[in-house]
Amino acid sequence: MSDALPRPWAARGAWDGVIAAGRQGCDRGEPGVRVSPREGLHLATIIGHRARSAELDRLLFEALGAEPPKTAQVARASDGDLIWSGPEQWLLASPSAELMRQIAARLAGVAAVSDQSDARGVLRLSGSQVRNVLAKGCLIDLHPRVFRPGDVALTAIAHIGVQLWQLDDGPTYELAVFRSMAMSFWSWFEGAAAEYGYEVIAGDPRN
Amino acid sequence: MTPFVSIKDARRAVQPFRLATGGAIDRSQPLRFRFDGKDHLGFAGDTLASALLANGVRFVARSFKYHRPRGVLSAGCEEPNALVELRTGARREPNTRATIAELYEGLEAASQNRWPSLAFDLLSVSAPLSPLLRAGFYYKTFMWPASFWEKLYEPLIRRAAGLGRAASDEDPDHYEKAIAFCDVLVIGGGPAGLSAALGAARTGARIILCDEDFCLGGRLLAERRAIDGRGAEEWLHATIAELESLPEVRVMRRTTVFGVYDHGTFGALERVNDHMPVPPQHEPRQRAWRIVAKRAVLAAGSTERPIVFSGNDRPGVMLAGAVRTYINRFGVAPGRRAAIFTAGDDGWRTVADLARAGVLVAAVIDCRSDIDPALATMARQAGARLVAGGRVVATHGAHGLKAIDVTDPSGHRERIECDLLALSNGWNPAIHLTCHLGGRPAWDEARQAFVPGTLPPGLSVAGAAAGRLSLGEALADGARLGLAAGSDCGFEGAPVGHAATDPESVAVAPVWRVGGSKGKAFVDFQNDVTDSDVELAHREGFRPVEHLKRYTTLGMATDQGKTSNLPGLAIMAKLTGRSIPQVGTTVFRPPYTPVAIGALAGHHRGKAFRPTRLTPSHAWAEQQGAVFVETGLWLRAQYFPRHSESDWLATVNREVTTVRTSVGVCDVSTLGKIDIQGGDAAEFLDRVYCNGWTALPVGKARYGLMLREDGFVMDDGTTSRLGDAHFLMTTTTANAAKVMQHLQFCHQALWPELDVCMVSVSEQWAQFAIAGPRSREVLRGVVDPEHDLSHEAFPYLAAREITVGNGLPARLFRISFSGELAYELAAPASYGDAAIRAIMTAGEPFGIAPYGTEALGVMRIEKGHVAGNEINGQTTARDLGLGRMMSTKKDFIGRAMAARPALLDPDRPTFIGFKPVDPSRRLRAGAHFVAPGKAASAANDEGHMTSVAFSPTLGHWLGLGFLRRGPERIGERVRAVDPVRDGEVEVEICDPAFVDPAGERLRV
Amino acid sequence: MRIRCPYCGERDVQEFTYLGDASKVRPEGSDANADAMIDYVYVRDNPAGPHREFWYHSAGCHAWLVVVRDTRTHAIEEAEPARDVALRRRKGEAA
Amino acid sequence: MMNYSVFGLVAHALRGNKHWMPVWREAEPKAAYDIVIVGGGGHGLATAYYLAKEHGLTNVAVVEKGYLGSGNVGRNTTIVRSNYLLPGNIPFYEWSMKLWEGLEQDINYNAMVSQRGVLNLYHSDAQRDAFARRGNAMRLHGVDAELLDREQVRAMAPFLDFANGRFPVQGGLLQRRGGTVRHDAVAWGYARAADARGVDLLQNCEVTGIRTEQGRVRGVETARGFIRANKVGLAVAGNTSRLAAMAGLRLPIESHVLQAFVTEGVKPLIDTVVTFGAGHFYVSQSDKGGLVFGGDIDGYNSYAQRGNLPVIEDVMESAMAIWPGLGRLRVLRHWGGVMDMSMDGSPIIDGTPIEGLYLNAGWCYGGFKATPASGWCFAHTIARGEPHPFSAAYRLDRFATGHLIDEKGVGAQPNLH
Ligand SMILES: Cc1cc2nc3c(=O)[nH]c(=O)nc-3n(C[C@H](O)[C@H](O)[C@H](O)COP(=O)(O)OP(=O)(O)OC[C@H]3O[C@@H](n4cnc5c(N)ncnc54)[C@H](O)[C@@H]3O)c2cc1C
Ligand SMILES: NC(=O)c1ccc[n+]([C@@H]2O[C@H](COP(=O)([O-])OP(=O)(O)OC[C@H]3O[C@@H](n4cnc5c(N)ncnc54)[C@H](O)[C@@H]3O)[C@@H](O)[C@H]2O)c1
Ligand SMILES: Cc1cc2nc3c(=O)[nH]c(=O)nc-3n(C[C@H](O)[C@H](O)[C@H](O)COP(=O)(O)O)c2cc1C
Ligand SMILES: [Zn+2]
Repeated sequence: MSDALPRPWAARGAWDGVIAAGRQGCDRGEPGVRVSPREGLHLATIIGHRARSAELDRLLFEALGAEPPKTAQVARASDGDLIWSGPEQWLLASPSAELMRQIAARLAGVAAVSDQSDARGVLRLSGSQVRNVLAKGCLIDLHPRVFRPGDVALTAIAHIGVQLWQLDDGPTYELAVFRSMAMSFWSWFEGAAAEYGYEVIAGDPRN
Repeated sequence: MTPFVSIKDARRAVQPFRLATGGAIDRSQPLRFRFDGKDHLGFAGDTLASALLANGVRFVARSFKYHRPRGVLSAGCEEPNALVELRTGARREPNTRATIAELYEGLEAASQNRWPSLAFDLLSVSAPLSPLLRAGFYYKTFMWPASFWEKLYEPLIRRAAGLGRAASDEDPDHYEKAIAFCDVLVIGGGPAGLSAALGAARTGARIILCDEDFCLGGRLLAERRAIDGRGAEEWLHATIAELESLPEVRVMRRTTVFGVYDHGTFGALERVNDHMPVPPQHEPRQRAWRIVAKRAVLAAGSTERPIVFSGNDRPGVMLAGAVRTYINRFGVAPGRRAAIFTAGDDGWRTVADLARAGVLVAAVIDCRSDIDPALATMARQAGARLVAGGRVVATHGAHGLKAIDVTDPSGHRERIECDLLALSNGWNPAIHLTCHLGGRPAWDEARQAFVPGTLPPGLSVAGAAAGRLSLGEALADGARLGLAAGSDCGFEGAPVGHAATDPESVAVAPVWRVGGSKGKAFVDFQNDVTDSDVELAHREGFRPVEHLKRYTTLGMATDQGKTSNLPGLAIMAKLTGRSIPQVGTTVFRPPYTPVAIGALAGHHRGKAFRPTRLTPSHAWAEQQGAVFVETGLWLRAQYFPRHSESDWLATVNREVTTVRTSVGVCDVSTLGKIDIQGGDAAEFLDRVYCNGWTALPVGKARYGLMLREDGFVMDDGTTSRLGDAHFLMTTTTANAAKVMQHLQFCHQALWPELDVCMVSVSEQWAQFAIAGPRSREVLRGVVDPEHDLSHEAFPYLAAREITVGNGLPARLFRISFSGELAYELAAPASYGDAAIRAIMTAGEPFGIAPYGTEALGVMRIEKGHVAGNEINGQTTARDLGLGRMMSTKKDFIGRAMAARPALLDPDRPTFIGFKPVDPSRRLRAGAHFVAPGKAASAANDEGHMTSVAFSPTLGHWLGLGFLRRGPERIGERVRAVDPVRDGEVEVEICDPAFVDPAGERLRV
Repeated sequence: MRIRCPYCGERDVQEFTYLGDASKVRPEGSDANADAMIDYVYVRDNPAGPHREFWYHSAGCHAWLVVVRDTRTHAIEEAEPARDVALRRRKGEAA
Repeated sequence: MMNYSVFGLVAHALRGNKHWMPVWREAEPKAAYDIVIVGGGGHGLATAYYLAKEHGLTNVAVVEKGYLGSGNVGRNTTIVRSNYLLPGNIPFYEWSMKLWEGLEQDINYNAMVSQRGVLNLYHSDAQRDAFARRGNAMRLHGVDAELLDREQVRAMAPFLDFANGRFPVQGGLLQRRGGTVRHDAVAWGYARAADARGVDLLQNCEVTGIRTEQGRVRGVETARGFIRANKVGLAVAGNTSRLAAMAGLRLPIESHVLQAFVTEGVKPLIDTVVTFGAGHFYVSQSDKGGLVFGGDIDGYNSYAQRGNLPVIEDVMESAMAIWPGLGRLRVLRHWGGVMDMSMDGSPIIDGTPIEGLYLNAGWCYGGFKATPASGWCFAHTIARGEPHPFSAAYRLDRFATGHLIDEKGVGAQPNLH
């Protein structure tokens, strides 16, 4: 937790000891995929109740300047994203621990907020071959006509549950994997991306 | 392996049957290959079959049952004869069709199903014996004496059967699965498929075009045709170029669409690197595709039909279309002196092509008596004898064709010398995929073939596959149906213009069987099914087509009867005086051509078979040299051995003793954790658990028992109340997902009106059990100072949110599986590693020991807690001795069914403890209980042992289990019999809480 | 097989978990006598034709769906959230 | 009936195989029979045979909607075993095993009963304990069972993945008397033997209705007309619910599809039956050389005799997981069958509320091995109007009383059995 006060207790990120920086797989030409782990991201599940959804929308709008999307979309706000995670359910992602605390407090009684900051490992994927790599495990259609920036999908890759959303037309995706399965996910990814070559860029592109 | 001749010498090597010019092969790229130990030379663009033929090798295999010499019949995936073992060692692939195996430098192949050698095969059945081996012979004998079947007859049959030898080692190559989506899938890249793809592509729809061949073009590669007045190859190049230039078109060569599945899902196999000696680094050998399409156009073409006559399986007898393929596509003359046996005009194409290739055409035998004069002239010009209304009745040549016997309508019989006989009997549309969803084909009397009948939703059929056999029809169909498919998906485009083609005739009057001579006439070449086998099936009443198939094995070989099914049906039709459609076809099933198991498994083999879940303290545990064990998907520390320790038991004993006398720590993060919030959360728990929850105060935990609707126990665990409307449920490791799914069902489908929501937080929290008399002191050094941990402030079953490591949010539960003073500390998973290190440091003064699943199990058995071995889905709350937990004041899932008489039967085996009467004896789980003095028989079976452990605390083995009326029998003795391990131990029935039954240690 | 999740869109059947007959209504309170319960838990129409059935989008949004699917052809007529079906039934009971 | 023997075979061969007789008559339906068995699968045909042989009842017809053996008997993976856990099951399946052992001599037909052994692998201590419990239960019933450790399994099946398995093989439960039987030959052999004793086999004779009067069965409407019968026995496997509905009955049964696979024929690779304990996969090799294997059911109600890719891929993954040498072996064909999955995973052999109507169903994916005993016990139940001791537990009312026979302990969810 990057912005928390110094502690004797050191955090161990979901990708620590799993991903090593550098170029892997086929080494001819540009790497087909660029990968960067998103460290220090705070996550929380927000589950609303139909009866109180209007109120929830308002509170979240006040807090983030964005309303929770009602369909499989990401609402991107200045200091946090609201990622649709199912009916009446969102994943709030933000680098700011403070924001998370505020929102949890504000939503008390209106929606259920559960911290998931440590439950997922998030990767950012980009590059010319990223769709071809994902096609080797992800059962959904990522063609630009079908899946666009801001779209979200909950699905599975190689028997591992993932949540995936697109950032831009690059294309760039972000992908959240259950922490305990990060190692297995990566072993699938290495196999799938090897033929195009991939490069792991350490450190978070955002901060 | 002996090295190949140098490429320089190789270049000089002659390929005696290779034509000087022509063909889609690259003569500048010679490739060396080896067949049965002999080196040969071919060219890039060859198949193994075309290269063998170019080198004059035409005897390439032995047949399945009679071990007869066999050659190359076809030039495609329908090949029944030319099956070889391709590659060697761990990459050996048996039954590989030489006709579609792409040649590559250094290819090695061997003939199969012969011993010791192809030419000299001791297994080849000599004529007099073969009548014994008629269809179904094995059903009629080998019955006496009974034991001889497994010992003698069956092993013989098994050794003789089977074709090639599978590799015995692990497959060294890797495979992939992938998924692709499109608007229109076009299956087949011949003229129909190409123009369908073009028609659809021009609408802007997303297109996938698959062809199993490594070149697009289909029959156009095999015939000399003209489109719009120019050579067809020009049209080919232009069309392929345009398709490949379009952004939304994906052309997939070497890709067979092998199956049609529900809702527009297709299975396809891409042979990514089978044309390479070994796959390049980082690349798979093959890729199995799941293709999802809104519309599909099947343009799979057609398969030529042989004729059934005596000796029709001799090397040198070949389908006419294949002959033309070898000449026109591969620049190979399949013989020097040819005869043509045809039932239609298409066969005549062969005459011209052979003549041009400089092959002498000895004769054309046309089954039809009145022949178009134009054809007659053609024969004359080629210097070929024309036998109108003739039949081929026999063939000669030991290992290959030397001559044929021909009769004319007058019955006059004569011998004609030839080393190649081209068969043309019309073509069968490749309708297989139209039937994969249960569709049945329709008979087309005019074309004398089965054509597509009921189609899978969204699939249309173009060209030869639809029975529209001419090039003109193929091009027109494709253009029309491609466009239609595109617009069905909401795209518009200009139609592909009409293309004019040179004239061609598809007229045919098929001849299914030429009778009247003795030797074997083969219907199914690969399974050695002859016309008289069909007769036998008929005679014995196996007349329904499916009985015919199963009794004779007709169409059950690797080619699935692509060339043999129809002749078989036709013969049966004649025998039963019915029409072919009345006889009907057997069921077409996937795959269209055989698919490697490895490809369909893809990445998921070895350790990657299923994901592995690692606990937050895994890295630390590895450093401690922990031994890990698979528990479901999780990998957990089983125990933490020390060098001094002789075996695992010593280690586990130490771990247990340390906990009981001081303190230990165990990672229990694998437990399912479900965050349950909402105004009705307590009410919800009341309905899903059999015990009550509304009265549970905030800050307290309680043991809960969950039943299935059928009244049996589903799961258990402690659930804590963190707030008025906030609970944290824990489930067993094994049932975490199942319970979540169940709760979601109860909420969404049964009681949506309840104000409750739930989410899994299993991955969020690292959880550690800190157990033992000194656990409080250890925690003192871990939990932030402001939290009072005294017994009074933090009593048994307290559950609170606290902080650790200076303000880090955490949770502390005073619960105990071990029966000692114990806590479970939950910290955010990222800090699991820090937590275990902090706990170990704080525990050092007390000699804290990390313990694994073994010690955990021992201690729960010492305490008589039930776990997975007891909650196995077959036990009720009463069986587990937990009947009292079932509330009588409320309704809950499982209440009604748990009240059924058989579930209340006092005689049901009930949970209880056991100890060996002789303390030195070991107990084993799985043993059954029999009363002393009674025979160890089912009648006296009173229950069984579910869990056992050696208790270092008590110094002997303990057991838990289910025994009829167990709790009433404490103090009694029974025998624990274990015949599968030749064991028997006398045990005393006792209270399952072996250690601290009163539970005093918990409350200090 | 492909199932159109009302929330996630059309997905491969591999993402779903099957439970079975959704025409059944759990007997509650006074209706929950033994016979009614036995019928609910064990007895099935098991039709050859359209079948109302529960599917759980386990690898997706965790919604329980009621799907109408023909057991002879696997053709799917409709799929809607089980929650909506249950709420409708509740309203029906209320009215 | 012409007797089959090696001598006959030679004699016929010498006479050009021209004199073989039809295996069974092509009988025309009579207006009435004492007993009509619906379903010309293994169970229906075996029932007819034992009615004739054991009870002297020969005025019997077997009515089959398609061709004899067109159902699951003709599409199963041919594994026979009696390695069951629960008292209600073991004696029944062991009796079936005993009947298999004498079958060929009994019906004078080589069904290729091959007791090559059935080896169930275990991959954890808990699984070992469960297998020990099962093996011991078998032994207490006088059934053969051996608990093997890892090395004993390696000796039997060295090709399994002992090195790199995700779920390492720790051992197995072996029943040597288990094995395989040639599926089609079972149907044909019983049909031929029943026909020889006077039973009419009526193919292409779909039952479209069951006629009852005052709670008593009167006969069946069929594609070949109405057939009167004093007693009607249903042995229609996956179609049980449809037939029961014709008589107004609803049953604790769901119809599910199970797929099976066969590879190209190869020289002998494996001479026992092996089943994977940490995934869904079982495999044996047919005498023709193909590996015959299968896995889990597709898991949704279906009357279509075909399945889908997720299960196909799951089966192949499991195959590679225990036997990585299979990678290059090719699947030649895959198909499906519709199974009668009961709510506790165990069968029903019983009367029904309708007098004269008898039920034989709920075989799930395990009824092929049961064929002889099922026929034996069903024949007894129909002839005597009371259950046979071996099938005494297979009552229809057990779901109400709670006397369930749930070998897997998964409860009332057929797709998990
Ligand atoms: C893929 C697969 C693999 C299997 N593997 C094994 C295994 O390894 N070991 C094992 O023990 N078991 C196995 N089984 C189960 C076993 O095959 C069945 O339980 C058993 O065959 C069912 O009994 P049966 O033979 O009488 O059924 P069937 O052969 O299905 O007989 C039922 C007959 O009733 C007919 N019928 C249906 N409706 C009507 C009607 N209205 N009128 C007239 N006739 C009708 C059908 O056409 C069918 O012929 C497997 C099943 C499948 C599908
Ligand atoms: N004159 C006659 O009697 C006669 C008879 C038959 C065919 N023909 C000729 O055949 C051609 C018909 O054209 P067409 O395009 O309909 O058929 P085609 O045979 O030319 O092309 C079919 C293509 O489909 C591919 N294919 C088949 N099954 C496949 C699968 N499952 N997956 C992937 N690819 C698969 C084949 O590799 C082939 O390239 C015309 O040139 C016509 O002249 C003529
Ligand atoms: C044990 C067994 C072995 C089989 N072996 C083969 C085989 O070698 N070749 C083949 O084509 N089919 C084989 N089959 C499958 C049948 O061809 C057929 O698909 C199956 O009996 C189902 O019938 P259906 O496909 O007509 O519906 C086998 C089936 C079984 C049960
Ligand atoms: Zn969904």
